[in-house]
Amino acid sequence: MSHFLYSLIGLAAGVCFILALKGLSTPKTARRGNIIGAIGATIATLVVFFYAQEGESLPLNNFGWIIGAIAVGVVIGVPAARKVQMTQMPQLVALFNGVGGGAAALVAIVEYLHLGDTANTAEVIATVFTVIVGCVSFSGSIITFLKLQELMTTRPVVFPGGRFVIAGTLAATLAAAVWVVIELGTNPLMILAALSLLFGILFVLPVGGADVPIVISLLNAFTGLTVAASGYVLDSTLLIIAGTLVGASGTILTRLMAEAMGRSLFGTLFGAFTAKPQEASGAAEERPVRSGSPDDVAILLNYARRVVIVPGFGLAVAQAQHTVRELADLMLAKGIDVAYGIHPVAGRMPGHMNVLLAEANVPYDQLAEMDEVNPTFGQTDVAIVIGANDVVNPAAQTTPGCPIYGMPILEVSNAANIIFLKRSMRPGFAGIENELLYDPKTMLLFGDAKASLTKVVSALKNL
Amino acid sequence: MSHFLYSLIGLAAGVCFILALKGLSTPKTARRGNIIGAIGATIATLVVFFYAQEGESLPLNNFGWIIGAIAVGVVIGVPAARKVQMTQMPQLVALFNGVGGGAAALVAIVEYLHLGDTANTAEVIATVFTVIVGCVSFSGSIITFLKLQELMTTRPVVFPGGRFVIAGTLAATLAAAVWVVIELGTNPLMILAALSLLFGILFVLPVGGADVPIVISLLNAFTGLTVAASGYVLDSTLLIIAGTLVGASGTILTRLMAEAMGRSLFGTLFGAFTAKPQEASGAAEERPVRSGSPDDVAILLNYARRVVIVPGFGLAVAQAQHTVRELADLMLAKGIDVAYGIHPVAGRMPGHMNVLLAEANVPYDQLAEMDEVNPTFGQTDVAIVIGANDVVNPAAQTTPGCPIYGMPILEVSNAANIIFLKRSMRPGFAGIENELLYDPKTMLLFGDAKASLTKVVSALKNL
Amino acid sequence: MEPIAIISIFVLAVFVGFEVVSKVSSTLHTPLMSGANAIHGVILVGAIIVADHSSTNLELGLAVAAIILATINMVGGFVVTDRMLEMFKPKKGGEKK
Amino acid sequence: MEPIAIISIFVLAVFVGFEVVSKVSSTLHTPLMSGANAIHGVILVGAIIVADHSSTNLELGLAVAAIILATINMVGGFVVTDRMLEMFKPKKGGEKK
Ligand SMILES: NC(=O)c1ccc[n+]([C@@H]2O[C@H](COP(=O)([O-])OP(=O)(O)OC[C@H]3O[C@@H](n4cnc5c(N)ncnc54)[C@H](OP(=O)(O)O)[C@@H]3O)[C@@H](O)[C@H]2O)c1
Ligand SMILES: NC(=O)c1ccc[n+]([C@@H]2O[C@H](COP(=O)([O-])OP(=O)(O)OC[C@H]3O[C@@H](n4cnc5c(N)ncnc54)[C@H](OP(=O)(O)O)[C@@H]3O)[C@@H](O)[C@H]2O)c1
Repeated sequence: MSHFLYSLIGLAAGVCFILALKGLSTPKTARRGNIIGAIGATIATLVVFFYAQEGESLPLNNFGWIIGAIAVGVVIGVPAARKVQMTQMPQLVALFNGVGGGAAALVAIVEYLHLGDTANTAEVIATVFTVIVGCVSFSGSIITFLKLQELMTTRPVVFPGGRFVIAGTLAATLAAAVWVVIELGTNPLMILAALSLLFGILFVLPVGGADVPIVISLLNAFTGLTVAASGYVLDSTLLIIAGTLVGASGTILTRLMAEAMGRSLFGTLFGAFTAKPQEASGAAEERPVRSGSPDDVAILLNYARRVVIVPGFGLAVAQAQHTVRELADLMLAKGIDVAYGIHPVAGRMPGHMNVLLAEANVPYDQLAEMDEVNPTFGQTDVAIVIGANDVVNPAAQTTPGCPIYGMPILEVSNAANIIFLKRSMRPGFAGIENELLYDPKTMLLFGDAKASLTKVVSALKNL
Repeated sequence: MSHFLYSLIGLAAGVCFILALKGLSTPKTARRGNIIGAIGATIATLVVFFYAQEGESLPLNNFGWIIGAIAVGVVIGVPAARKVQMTQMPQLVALFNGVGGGAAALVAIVEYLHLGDTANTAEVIATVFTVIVGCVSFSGSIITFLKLQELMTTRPVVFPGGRFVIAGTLAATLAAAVWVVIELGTNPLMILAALSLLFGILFVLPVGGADVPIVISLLNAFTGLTVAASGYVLDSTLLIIAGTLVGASGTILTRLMAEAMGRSLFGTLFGAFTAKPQEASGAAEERPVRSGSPDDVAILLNYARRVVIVPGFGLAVAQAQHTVRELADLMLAKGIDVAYGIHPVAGRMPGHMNVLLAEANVPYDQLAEMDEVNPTFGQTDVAIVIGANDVVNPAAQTTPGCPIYGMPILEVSNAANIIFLKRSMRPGFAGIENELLYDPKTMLLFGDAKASLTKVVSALKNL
Repeated sequence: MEPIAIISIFVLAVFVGFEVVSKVSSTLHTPLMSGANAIHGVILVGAIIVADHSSTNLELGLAVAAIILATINMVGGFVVTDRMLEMFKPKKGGEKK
Repeated sequence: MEPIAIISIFVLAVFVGFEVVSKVSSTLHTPLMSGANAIHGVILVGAIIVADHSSTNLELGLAVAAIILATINMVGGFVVTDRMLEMFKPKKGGEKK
């Protein structure tokens, strides 16, 4: 196959990726788009086996190893993708992103070893970039995975002098990068890789659990750029296009996400260093709250005409999505008008609630976006807030300077009654008191969301 | 200046053009976008003077001629652009597009003469493409200009055997193209250019006046592609990017326009050949219509609470936009609620009405898009249709098979009274009878729109 | 430039053009058309380059004609678009006619 | 490929990426993220190329590791995105849980 034809097929694969992203922008075309992307990736992979580089012949060297490695990858990747629970999606995306970054770094290292002294400076710089960013993406993603899977604390990990250690590591990494560019050689490169891995860890450690999705998205964009850089070194238009696409779309997504949370990207990444330590807020106050029993909740629901369910992070934690569906169906059977109010950043990942509720087979027409549902709270008898907190916190509108100030919220306070299902009086991720919990029209049902919901369902059945 | 820097600046200019198109997509950013585009074009032009090609030195050869020619272009272009009336915009765009196409063809011809036998086949093919399309664009645009300026008939020009003449010319053009590619040489190229010019004329002649804007948009896209092809021959990334951008966006615009008119592109271009000759429709019928005097109209308006003005093609012809504004102001002063209902293809060019009314300083908030205004006709006392016809013709909804079937219309028939200002009972561009003219609640005020409006205004003042 | 690079640039520019223009409101179709029209006036750059190349009088004559036409297209296009867009600027009350 | 070609491709691809993704509804942010993630799995192509180049055991070992990782990224990414999107298909009544 000529180099031209080979590149042309690569370009076609790149176009498939563009179409994939285009398709993914609306639910109607999303699945088809993803399949087009997968076809593009398949074609791109197959065609490599039919193209011999100058002075070489087919089949590829190490053909057996290559096929074997792909087989291993498939055997690991497919079951992981098939079995993962939807609540664990952020972790899985983090992990996949990490291995992608790792792969890019490895490719750059091997190509560097292979080129030896024949590499020109631009290629070396691209290699160094790929190694740094790929390694950061790899180790950073592993840490985000550990946090999200709760194999380690989800709190920001800050230790005394932490910021100096991070700055030091960064400086050392950059120094190593310069060293590689000037001196060349395998050892400097390995040291650079090690430093980058370390920096990735240190960089993600201070980020709080709920900010982690933003970091994943950012690392995703970074990995895209490393792929583009590899494309430069390997002279592959496809890799350049695909990598840049991911880089650009990842950047936009990261920004959209940060905006929807009313936060700046900088604050997300370095907030732990600049924030004043949050006092265990409100605990000292001990104001009275109205807590209720599952039966109280069931009665309230039973006599409502319209109920809006507001699911949040805690619903995902409790994996209560199926039980919520059960409750909604029961209310619908009783002739109660039920809608879900979905906040764009409820859950652990943007749009996560939509995925979770889609999994629980909640019909489309019951899901309402924030802008749709907000004007209807005035006609709502009961708003039942399940494992959500920040996304309904009026402080976002009333308390300038609080961490979520300016974030649009679901205005449940306009409903006649509010029910909160949560385990304690602890605040949500943003760590700020929610006045709504003390509102006279609020009833609290303490306990794990799934357990509480199960009780409410059976109470409601018996009414 | 190095070739790399030169190309990089060209790329920056290309980015300016992208930003220009992006900006032009919403009124808020449109003007800034256009200015960015102009800056990009200026930079791109200036930088050519500072880049010497290999083996040459600065200043450019023929420097004086170049500067002089630019000066001439400015002296012709700027006053034309400044003085043109907004109603003549389609003509001007056609003319500008034509000269652009002509320039591209000339550039290709000169480069061909210059390269002589050193041109490779791909370059020759690109040259041939540019010459053909550039010449078609040039002569076709001139014809559209003549039609729009009414220097020739706006009716489709069809002569017996016309389609065979066109097909023959096309075949000859293609044959000449093959000849140029195989034989090379100046004479074949000149013959090719001549044939292409002829084809451009024959291609546009059968298109009806009102379809001409679609043809202009199409030729605009074509010219873009010739610029891209020149970019290939001249090794200029900027020309490739700019030309392709225009080609792609022109194609989309052409499609949007054809869609808004409920027509297929094919039907627009070749409709004159396939259409059955339209009988001078309805003239034979002589059904009764209710025609009124300016005083009748003024009285109707005087006692209305809500009036919707529907301007169309005829308003542009009569240049009555300022008089319309006067009428609207007068009604507003009398406490009447006035809105303009703007159909997307009213006028001679898509969005033309918006430009015309913007020129007459009609405030934004009185302009309503079709989708906005349609639901309000039920509460409208008088719909006053000024030089419009097809865009309010209910046949688009009721008569399958008629040329405008499926085109969305302004549903003035829901208003309590309808007034038509037109000169005769002749149908609109689509050539089909408008039942609405015979509706009992319709009143017709015959005469030139501007004259009629002036009379209505003075009648209304005297009430 | 290599053919594959040119094709890639072409394909990507097609996508950019499609994406950027496909969601435009019909209000601005006329200025958009004349704005896009102005952009292809950069063929002026090409015309200048070939005028520099020109060695015969025929070549130079044609190149000079090309420069004139391209300048009219480019300068006129941007000016007329600006004129139109100026009228679209938000006006309060629209008092002074 | 020439640097200017690469830069042009890069710049245009940035615009395509921005334009395509910037108007996405937040409903699909999760699948979009995992879909974009899957796309950068095409680094697999690069991994295969360097595995072909590899002359030492070290190189081959690293390349094989890269292939495994890239395959997990690519195949897993597309599969999991498809799984998510399957759930978004319009369902009437949503009867069978
Ligand atoms: N979606 C995204 O893309 C994204 C990304 C990054 C960050 N964020 C942030 O995440 C937050 C999301 O808001 P949110 O309202 O969904 O969550 P939230 O404000 O963090 O509140 C979650 C609530 O769920 C409760 N909860 C936790 N586990 C529970 C369980 N097993 N059963 C019952 N309740 C449980 C917690 O209270 P108890 O501990 O008292 O039970 C907590 O109040 C926002 O601040 C947002 O900015 C979102
Ligand atoms: N805007 C675009 O982009 C575009 C592009 C291409 C085609 N078109 C087509 O153009 C048509 C536009 O619809 P339209 O309703 O605006 O126009 P129309 O259907 O062509 O009707 C124009 C009416 O204006 C009247 N008229 C002409 N000159 C007049 C004058 N001086 N004073 C008073 N009345 C005058 C004519 O009737 P009399 O002769 O009896 O006076 C005619 O009925 C549609 O069919 C559309 O598809 C539009």
